[in-house]
Amino acid sequence: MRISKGALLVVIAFTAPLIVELRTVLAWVNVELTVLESAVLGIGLIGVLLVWALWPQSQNNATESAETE
Amino acid sequence: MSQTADEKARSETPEHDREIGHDEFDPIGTLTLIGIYFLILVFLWFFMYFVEFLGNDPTVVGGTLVFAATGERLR
Amino acid sequence: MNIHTYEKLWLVAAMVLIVGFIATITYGSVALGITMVGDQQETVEPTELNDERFSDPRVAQVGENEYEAYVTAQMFSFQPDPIEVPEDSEVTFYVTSRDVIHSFSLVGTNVNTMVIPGEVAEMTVEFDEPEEYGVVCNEYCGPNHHNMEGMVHVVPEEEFDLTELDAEAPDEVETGDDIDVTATVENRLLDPLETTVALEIGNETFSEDVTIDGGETYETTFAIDSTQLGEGDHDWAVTVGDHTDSSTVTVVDELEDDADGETNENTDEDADGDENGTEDETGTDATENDASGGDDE
Amino acid sequence: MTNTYIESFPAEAKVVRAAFYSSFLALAIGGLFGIVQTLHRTGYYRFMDSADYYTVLTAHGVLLAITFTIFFLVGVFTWAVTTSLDRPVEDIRFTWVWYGLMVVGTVLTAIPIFAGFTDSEMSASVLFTFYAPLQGHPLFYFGLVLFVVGTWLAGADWFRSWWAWKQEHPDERIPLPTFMVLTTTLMWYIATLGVAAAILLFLLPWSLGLVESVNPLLTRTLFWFFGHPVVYFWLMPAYMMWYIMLPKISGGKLFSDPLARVVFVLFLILSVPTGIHHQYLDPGIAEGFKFIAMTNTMFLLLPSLLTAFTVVASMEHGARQRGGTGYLGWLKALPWRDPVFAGMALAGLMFAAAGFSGMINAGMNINYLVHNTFWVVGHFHLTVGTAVALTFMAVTYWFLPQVTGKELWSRSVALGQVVLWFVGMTFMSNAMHRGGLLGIPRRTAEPQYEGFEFEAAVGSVGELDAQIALGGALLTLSLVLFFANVIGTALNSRSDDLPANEYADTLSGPSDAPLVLDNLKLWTAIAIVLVIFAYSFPLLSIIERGGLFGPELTELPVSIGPGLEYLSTTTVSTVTTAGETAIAIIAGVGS
Repeated sequence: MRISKGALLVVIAFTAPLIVELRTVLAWVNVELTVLESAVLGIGLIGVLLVWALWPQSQNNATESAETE
Repeated sequence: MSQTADEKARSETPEHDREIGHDEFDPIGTLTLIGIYFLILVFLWFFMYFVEFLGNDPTVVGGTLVFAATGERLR
Repeated sequence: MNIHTYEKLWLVAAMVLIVGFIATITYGSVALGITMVGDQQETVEPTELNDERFSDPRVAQVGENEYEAYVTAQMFSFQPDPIEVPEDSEVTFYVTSRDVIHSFSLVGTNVNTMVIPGEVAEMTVEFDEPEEYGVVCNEYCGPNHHNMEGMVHVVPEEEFDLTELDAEAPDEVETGDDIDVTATVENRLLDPLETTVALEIGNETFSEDVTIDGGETYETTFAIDSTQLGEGDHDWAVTVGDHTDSSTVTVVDELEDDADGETNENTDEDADGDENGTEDETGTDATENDASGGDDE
Repeated sequence: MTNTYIESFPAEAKVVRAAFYSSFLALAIGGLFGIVQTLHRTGYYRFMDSADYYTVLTAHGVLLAITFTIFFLVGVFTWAVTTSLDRPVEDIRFTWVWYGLMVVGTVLTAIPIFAGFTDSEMSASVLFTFYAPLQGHPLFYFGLVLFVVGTWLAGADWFRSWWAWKQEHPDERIPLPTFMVLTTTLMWYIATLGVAAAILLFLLPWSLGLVESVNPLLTRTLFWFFGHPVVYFWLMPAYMMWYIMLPKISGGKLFSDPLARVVFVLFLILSVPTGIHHQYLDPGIAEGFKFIAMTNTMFLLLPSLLTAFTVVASMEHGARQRGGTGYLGWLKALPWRDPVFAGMALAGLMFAAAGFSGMINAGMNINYLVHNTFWVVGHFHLTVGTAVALTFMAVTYWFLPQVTGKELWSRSVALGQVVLWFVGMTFMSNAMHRGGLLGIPRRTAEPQYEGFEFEAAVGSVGELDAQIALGGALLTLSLVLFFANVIGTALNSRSDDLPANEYADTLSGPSDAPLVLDNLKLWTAIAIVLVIFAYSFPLLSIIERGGLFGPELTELPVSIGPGLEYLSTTTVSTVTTAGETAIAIIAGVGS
């Protein structure tokens, strides 16, 4: 776990407005997404977040961060 | 979310790592965050006024303020 | 009182933001001429809107490409509906309410005002292209609020006129008498109107070419021999440009001596939507008055 | 040995608890009506007549915007005054009197509103704004008056505590929470003069048939004299929580006590002379007056923007004390698992977004774009519906143990609840804002028209409806979880292991604040002068134009039923049957 469960939940919640409005922003650059596509995109994004959060940190990285502390 | 060295894994943060007094506390993080907010506000304001609002023609025109400023009704 | 440098910085930024907002709005008002609905208009009596503007809500021409639209809002409709104006015109709306607070809002535009009984909202608007705008009431005004809607039609120059047509004829005539069909044509434009007044009755058509000056009313009567039509019901229609007024006349052998005020009028279905609203209002009033008068006698 | 509020102030804890429960009851009914409206408006499920929608809407508005918020507020303020002055109220009987008055006022107001669902001749489907000539039953106005009088007495109670405290501590600075309570109360006193005048001088006599008519623009202006500051009345307890609870829960201290005082003083002097910005599109008010109202409103952004900095800096202080580092990395060190923190932080974030849509609303001519559209509904569901409501729900998780002495039923459910509210509101209010830009009106049962359609640039109106319905469903689920937690906690047994009743320390304390900040008389005087500047000329002009009692009008009680026939004053029998319902409700609240 890179972040606490609570923080993860909140981060996932933060993606909601991004996903909702991403479609509008993309429409300005003429990328039209359907509802389904943006939903899939959203689920994908959340999946990436979960993987990022749950992936065990490499030993190297952990020591590095320990040093900077 | 960027991967910087000081972003470290902490599933459980201890209540108090240290005591930070008034003089040693520089809220640089707050400044960063609120600076971003400021930029968003400025961008959105211009977007709302000049794109959404003025692009939403027709608009009510030809009024007293203009009359006072220019002496004639704008056409 | 010590304030952190960063917070001072933010204080300055916040002030810049606020002043910037006010400056933008002022720019819109002064440079772009965007005007707020204000207090330019005198107050009116909402329950008796009988001044020349609101007794007959309509569009009037006041100058070249300049029009005024007198609009009333009441539960749960707007008058006139639709409001028809030409393209490339400057239209000043005068909107008031007969009962509660409404709004008059052109969907998809910045034309939007509250409509408050006793007050007249004045808004000057420039219309370019022909377009149809929906009008909503966006202030809650009663249980049917959601059904209150209207239209503003911005029509091509050549399709636009401000002709008012009213044709009248008796309901019944006796064989042998003339049927007098009287057509009243009002040209509410400033320019003269060249047109043809045509009456169609039975299989026959009578017509007259006329030129009506701006703001003038022209009245003409067609006298038709009822014998030629024969006994029975005959539909008639008077046409001027796109406007039609029609009804039915019955030719009878002998006229019964009974003037029934109520059946006399309003059998005509108005084909012209433009007139529908105003006609209805005044028409019903008139019949009600007639009816009550008859009761008294 | 814990040191909870209920142990320190057992009698006060009872009142605070009663106020909270009353507030939650209003939240439950109002929330239920919320989902009913959502489904009706979006067309997903319509089980009632569209005319009844407006009765539902009236109840939703009054119960949530007035009852829920203000009952919670009086609870929090009573807690704040007693805790920060460390003294009980002067006379607990008086405290119960104002609480009782507020309950009776609410019930009397609710009776005619709910009668709108029945065949009774009584009704008050006039919405939260009760614009004349729509006319509610006299009981509706009378109840509102009683409710407001109850809040006035509550204010007197807090002032009384402060005066008594001052006798014993003549040279001390007013503790920050009490300072916040007092400035907010003063603002409320000034603001409610408008609605009191509107109701007592015009609407109530008119609904009783004592005067012939009213001036609709005048009563409307008086309503907004009150209607804008009431927004700050809801918001101030939330601000208080952000200032005095959030830093502590973040593990830090309040960044600046003096600036917090400045903020509350600014709210006291600037909240009231801004109401005309709700009337930018009203005929009968000169453009100049509207411009003045706009300038005041824009400067009212200042205290909110200052709050944003101070509150975030206090959170950052906490995060850094907990080991957070970096420009933004410190955000990870915040206690996101704590529902009290997460709820308030998310509420604050939503308020930042609401701030933006509020800036648009405050702009004078840009108001043509959004006035009375769905945008406005989106805006206040972010402010009162999230910044305030979510903060209240989050601090409830801290307050409930304090006033009941019982441990919170479930912290995980609580965390899920606040996050769910955030997500639900994101969907709902986002779609509302966008719908508003398409011109979709607010306050309508069926935003579908025969002659035209709303055109969306991206997506479609149907998708917006779907977002709103989804958001509404999530919000309802969130409410269910909230009530489960409240009830679960109430059923818990007493616990000895609860946090003490404390609020945040300050980094820069009250001694840094200039003494003049505590001069309440001065600020009140300035506030009154500003109100006179902003309002006397518009009011005089309105009266001069339309007369004090306005033109001849047809009263229009909005009877919800087949017709719109004029229904005059109601019979005694309906009052008594409704009265029985009222007693049942009071009994329910009191228990």
